[in-house]
Amino acid sequence: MKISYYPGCTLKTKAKDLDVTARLCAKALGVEMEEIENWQCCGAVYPMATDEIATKLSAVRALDHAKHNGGKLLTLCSACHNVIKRTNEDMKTNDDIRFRANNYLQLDEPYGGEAEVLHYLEMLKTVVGFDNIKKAVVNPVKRKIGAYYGCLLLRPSGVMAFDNPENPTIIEDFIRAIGGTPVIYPFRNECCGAYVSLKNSDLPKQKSKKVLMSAKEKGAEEIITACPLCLYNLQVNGEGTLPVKYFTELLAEALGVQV
Amino acid sequence: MKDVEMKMLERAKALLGSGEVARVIGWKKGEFYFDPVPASFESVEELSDFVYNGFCGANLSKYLIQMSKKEGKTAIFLKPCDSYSFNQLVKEHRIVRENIHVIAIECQGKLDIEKIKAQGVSAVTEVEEDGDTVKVSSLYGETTLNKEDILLVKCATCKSKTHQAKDEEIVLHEMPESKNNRFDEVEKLEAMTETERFAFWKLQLQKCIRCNACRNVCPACSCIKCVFDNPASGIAAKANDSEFEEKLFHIIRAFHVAGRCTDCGECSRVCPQNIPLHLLNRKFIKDIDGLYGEYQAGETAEGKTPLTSYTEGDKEPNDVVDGEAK
Amino acid sequence: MQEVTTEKKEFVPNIVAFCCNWCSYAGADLAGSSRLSYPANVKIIRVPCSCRVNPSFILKAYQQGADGVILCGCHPGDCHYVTGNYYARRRMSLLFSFLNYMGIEKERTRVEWVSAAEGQRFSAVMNDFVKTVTALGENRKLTDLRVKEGE
Amino acid sequence: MQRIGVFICWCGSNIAATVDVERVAEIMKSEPGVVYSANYQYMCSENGQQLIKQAIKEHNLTGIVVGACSPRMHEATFRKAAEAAGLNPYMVEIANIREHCSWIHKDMEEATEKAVVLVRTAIAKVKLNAPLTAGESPVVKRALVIGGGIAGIQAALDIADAGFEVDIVEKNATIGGRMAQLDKTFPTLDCSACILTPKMVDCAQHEKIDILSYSEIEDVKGFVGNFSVTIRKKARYVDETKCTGCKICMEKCPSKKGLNTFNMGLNTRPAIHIPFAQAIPNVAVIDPEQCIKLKTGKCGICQKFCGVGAIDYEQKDTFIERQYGAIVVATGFKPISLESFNEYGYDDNKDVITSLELERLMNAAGPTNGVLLRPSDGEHPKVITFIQCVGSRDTSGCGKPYCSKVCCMYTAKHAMLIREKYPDTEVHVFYIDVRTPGKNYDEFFRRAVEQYGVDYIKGMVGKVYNENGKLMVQGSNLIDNEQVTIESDLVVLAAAIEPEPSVRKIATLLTASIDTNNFLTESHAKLRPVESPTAGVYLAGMCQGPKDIPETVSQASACAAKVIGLLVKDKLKTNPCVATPDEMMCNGCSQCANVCAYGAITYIDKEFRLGGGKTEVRRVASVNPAVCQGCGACTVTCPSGAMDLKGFSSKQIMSEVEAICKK
Amino acid sequence: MTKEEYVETINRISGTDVRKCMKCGKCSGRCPAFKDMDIKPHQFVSLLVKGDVDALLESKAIWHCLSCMACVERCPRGVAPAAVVEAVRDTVVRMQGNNGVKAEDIPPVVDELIPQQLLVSAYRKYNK
Repeated sequence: MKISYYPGCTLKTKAKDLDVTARLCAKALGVEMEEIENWQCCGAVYPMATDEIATKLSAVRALDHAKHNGGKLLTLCSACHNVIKRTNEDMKTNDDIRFRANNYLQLDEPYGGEAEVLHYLEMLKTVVGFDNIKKAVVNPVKRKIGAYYGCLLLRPSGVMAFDNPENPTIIEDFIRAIGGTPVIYPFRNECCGAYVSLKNSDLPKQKSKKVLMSAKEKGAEEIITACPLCLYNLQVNGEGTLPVKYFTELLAEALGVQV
Repeated sequence: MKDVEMKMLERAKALLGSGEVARVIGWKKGEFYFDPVPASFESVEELSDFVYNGFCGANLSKYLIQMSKKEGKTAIFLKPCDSYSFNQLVKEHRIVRENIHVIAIECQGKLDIEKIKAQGVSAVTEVEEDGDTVKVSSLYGETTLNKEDILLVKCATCKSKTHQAKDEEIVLHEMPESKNNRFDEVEKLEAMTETERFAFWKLQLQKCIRCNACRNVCPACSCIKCVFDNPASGIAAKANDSEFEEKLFHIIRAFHVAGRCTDCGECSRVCPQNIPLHLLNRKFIKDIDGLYGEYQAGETAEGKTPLTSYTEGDKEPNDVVDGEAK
Repeated sequence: MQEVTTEKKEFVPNIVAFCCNWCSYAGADLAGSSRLSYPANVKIIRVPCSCRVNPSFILKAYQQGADGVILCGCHPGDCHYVTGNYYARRRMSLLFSFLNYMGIEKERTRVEWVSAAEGQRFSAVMNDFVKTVTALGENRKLTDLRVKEGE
Repeated sequence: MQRIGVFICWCGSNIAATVDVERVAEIMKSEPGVVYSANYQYMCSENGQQLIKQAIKEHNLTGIVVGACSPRMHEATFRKAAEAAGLNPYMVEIANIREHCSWIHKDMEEATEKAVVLVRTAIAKVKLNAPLTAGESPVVKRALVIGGGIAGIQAALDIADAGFEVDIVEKNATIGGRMAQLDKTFPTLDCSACILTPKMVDCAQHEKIDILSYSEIEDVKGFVGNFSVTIRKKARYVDETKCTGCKICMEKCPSKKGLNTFNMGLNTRPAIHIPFAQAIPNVAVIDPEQCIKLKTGKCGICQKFCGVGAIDYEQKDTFIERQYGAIVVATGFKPISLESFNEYGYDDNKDVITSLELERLMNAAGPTNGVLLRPSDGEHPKVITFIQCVGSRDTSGCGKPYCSKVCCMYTAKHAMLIREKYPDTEVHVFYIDVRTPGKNYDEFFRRAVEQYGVDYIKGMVGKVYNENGKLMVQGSNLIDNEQVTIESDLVVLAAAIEPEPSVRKIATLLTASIDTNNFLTESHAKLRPVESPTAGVYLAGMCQGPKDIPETVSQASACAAKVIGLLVKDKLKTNPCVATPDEMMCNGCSQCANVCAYGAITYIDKEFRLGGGKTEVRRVASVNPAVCQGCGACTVTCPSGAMDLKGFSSKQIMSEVEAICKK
Repeated sequence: MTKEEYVETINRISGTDVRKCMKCGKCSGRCPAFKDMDIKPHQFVSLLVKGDVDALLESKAIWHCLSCMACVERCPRGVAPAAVVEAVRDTVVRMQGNNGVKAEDIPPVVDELIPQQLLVSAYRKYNK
């Protein structure tokens, strides 16, 4: 099957690994990710102010494209997922934002939140199925792996509806599917502080060390994440406490996909 | 149809002759060939007027309310559609089943004299049904008409050719089921805009002259005293005295028979103003089917009606439109 | 039919609310004791249960010049009389669909379930219903014009 | 000719401030049929009632309308006044110009205009009222108490002491309820079992009390004074009459791994067991989910060892039907599930426990014999942190919007007891507010702080996590504007309480109303706090709202007083507003009986005279006025309009509609 | 803008009802950036209720909030402190010359690993 795919700025540059491995693995699992045409950067951060419209428009454009192309929009970067999913919720439930955004965009047919935003992990779970992944594994990743969710995938849970915000399980289920042993540690859903790293380097350092130490204490041998920003922060500021990888890299390893 | 009539007459004679029944309800000759009238025959002699032909559309079941109270057993000829009304009356304790001998009779759909006249044939003296066509004899000669074109409205969308109650049966030929969907016309109205529907019903109902023929013929309208004649009801009114009254009358009448109306179509058949009253009742039937599951009043003589039952998950009134929830 | 020309006043609908004694009427009382306002053109008739409301009462209200009729009862499952509101629900579902079929504005008639604890909801429901009926305008389709002219 | 009197109440300024009461009274004077109209400051007062009585007599009134507060408030008052003056009490109608008018409208003109319409509507109705006489129904002199906790026990004892038979139906294998699980009780710190178990024994030994343990309510029919209740006695696979409570079966049972629910699952128990040492009845019960014999057919060890032959694997559920005059609901509470509160780590850490679990850990009869040991490793915890308001006062949808009321006090109790028993323990309490209204309650809480040195931290906890074997409790200290992290050994959560879920089914069976939080609704928050709106049903304890033991016991005794007041009567007046068929119009079609929830309608064959000396026998409906509750479902079902409802007749309602619609 | 207008603006663009706050402090109990914030999450709410605009507009915490939504997620009353922080920050950056990220903040040679989204989001969040 084909799914409209929104890569986002970072996946085209610093996080190519994430993009490339994800596409190859999807293909191996029978899903074709069709990059939408002329996508624009989502803005990398969801504007919470109720009067911000212009900064949400690129997300709405991508959503409208998906609406007319299968109805689903696949995301991979946690930040893009957060921005697009929350914007979609606004378009669905906030009359004011919907009216103004449509007024601005002048689409052939107003967009009202019809598309469904699907994260790659959700796609693995609901479209492919972890059981099927398990069957496709040729090279089980027999390591103790800590899942790092961070903040963007989970919160606000009312809108993201991704997983239990305090006790998520989807990445752990994924780790089991590829043959690994998930390590549950308390800081897997704590923010790593990366957003402020341009202004303040201390906080991101402290926070990433805390995350990695917490995982290491519980026995993790490596960390996986879906977020390029977290990956950067944990790698640069984590001082090599543990190796940090994209979850798709491990998926590729398990499926025996050659990158 | 002649053979059926013969057989019916034979049975009526036997039943009356043996004293097995005290009376037989059937049809007798009217002024013309095409207007046979319901009648109660109490002796073999009276049966000389007995008739059963293509114009015997009347539903006889309602006559049982009065007749079955009389001494002795009553035999009645019921067409398939009439048998539904019969069951409904038994269910509502309006008639006593044990006192009645039901003779289920063949029906190939009854004819509408007005429609025949509209085809340019008048002074009909006899008709002979032959599958999809009807040979009509008149004082001016013979014509063959397409049966579909001259059926009574209620027969054109006949709901069933299966008798729901019978003690014996006189069916000599196969009775094919109607291919028409009886809800087509209702759906057509539903598809209109609100304004169009209002205009349609306004036009129809303003023809009403409150002659009460619909009420009098309706087997479900069997109240000893109708609410419209009962001052305690607060809605009693003898005649139309406003545009609203006739709406009130027809809405309430339709509501009172909702879940009980077997869709026998007598109301429309007898309406002198040709108001399609059956479309009111069919709307309720269609909505009930859609909201609460298929239900055909008169299919059995027992059980509750849709309006005297419920489920916890019933749809909310505000959400309901045309038999489904928005 | 005669058009009565009066000074153009803001249309204030006349609304009849049938409230069951146990839940909705008590909910209306609670709205009152909580000082939760709703327009004065809503007038309540107390009935023991929503199942006491005959469709003819609703039609009568329209005939006499009501612009909207709302029927309030206990929430399904909470009926003081166990099952009364279930019957009311079926009757009203069929009646509403039928009125719509006759080309009469469906939104003029409404059913709401309001518990004795839902004073807030009672007020909100009434405010919303008045808004809806005001938007629909005067009830022309179901009013007996004669009744008004007689005044 | 009708002679109607109108009485407009000011209700002090409650009505008069927004409704021009004098004008309303003045306008009513010229209403057709009205011969007297007056206004007064408080119609419900002695003087106001006197005014009504006098007017009835002086003006020969045939009906009266009182424009006042809700009929739910004072209809009975004014009916009584009318009756005292010789007017049939049902010739009184109330126009609700307070709750439905003055209290919700601000504009005087508008409110006055509406009041006029409301009073006119009541006049239109009262003109069609007919004098009614209440019927009578007998009272069964036996009460049912649903729930065998402290509320049910107290109510049952009080009713039984007054000489009436009482049945206690308890769904568990023993009575005692939640209180039996508690260690000490605040604010006196006396041992819970020491004050509860004697009452349990009193119940068991009382000749008027019958305890139906391990039983549930299956069906309820009837009405006040005459309920008919079907009770399901669940199969306990042990003959109650034979079992001596020797516990040999518990020793021998090979299936010992069942969670001990009495100990909040902190330890295990055998498949056949007696819930706790002082259980009443002191009879074993087999958990069919856990019993090897019942699951596989093989075993039967308990039967072999039972000296009195009490074990019966073939036992089935049995049903008992009994009649009662009154019913007390005392179904109690449970702590909420903490699945929406993973930030406190309850699911992931054994040493994060609820307060009720702590009760068992502190209890001498509990899994640790009263020694406070942490569940994970059996060590003495040195630092204990309490978190209050877990799921209480939560409007986010995760918890309950209400205050659970008892947590502040029991947390103070726990903190104090721990400091008393283990002085080397450090105790912290995170709180939002400390709520201690009650006799000696605040003094009790202050002792925890001042005498026992418990550290109260104003602020909420954001996260509890495990680090290096310690529970890190990270939260706010709002007084110092700090974020603190307390390294703890044990974390105790004051989980919100909620009504025992089985109450929903019971409420439905009783047609008792329930609020959005599943608490049973009382008839009046202030004036009828122990009565359900359903006549003959009374509410005791947590099922009605959060409350502590003293309040629960008070409420239970209040229920008992109400029940006794009902049961001493031989007959009850019945509501005369019942359905009646006009036999001349009844078709006997049976539609009405189909919708009657009470089975009040039957059919009879009746002889009617026709003209000319002829008669006719017809089937017509007949309503039992003692059974009819007056809902009116039948009246709408009746196509001929033969069925009508007294007090709410079709004509009356139609006249109200007309009065309102008339512009 | 007058003080009242500021209060109105911040309330409006935050889209949250600060009066629902019951002052439990759970937001600040959870905040991962608590130590770097001169005004704490719960204070953003209480200062807005109080109408102390000066304190809000002068706060440095608006540059330290991680927008991680932990405070929003766990508020028992459905208040969103992070939305108040963002509303204050937006109010500040919309005033001339108040951009939070200046060209000189960006290292002359950008760390070659820095993901695009960090730069984009910084400009989005902190600049007009």
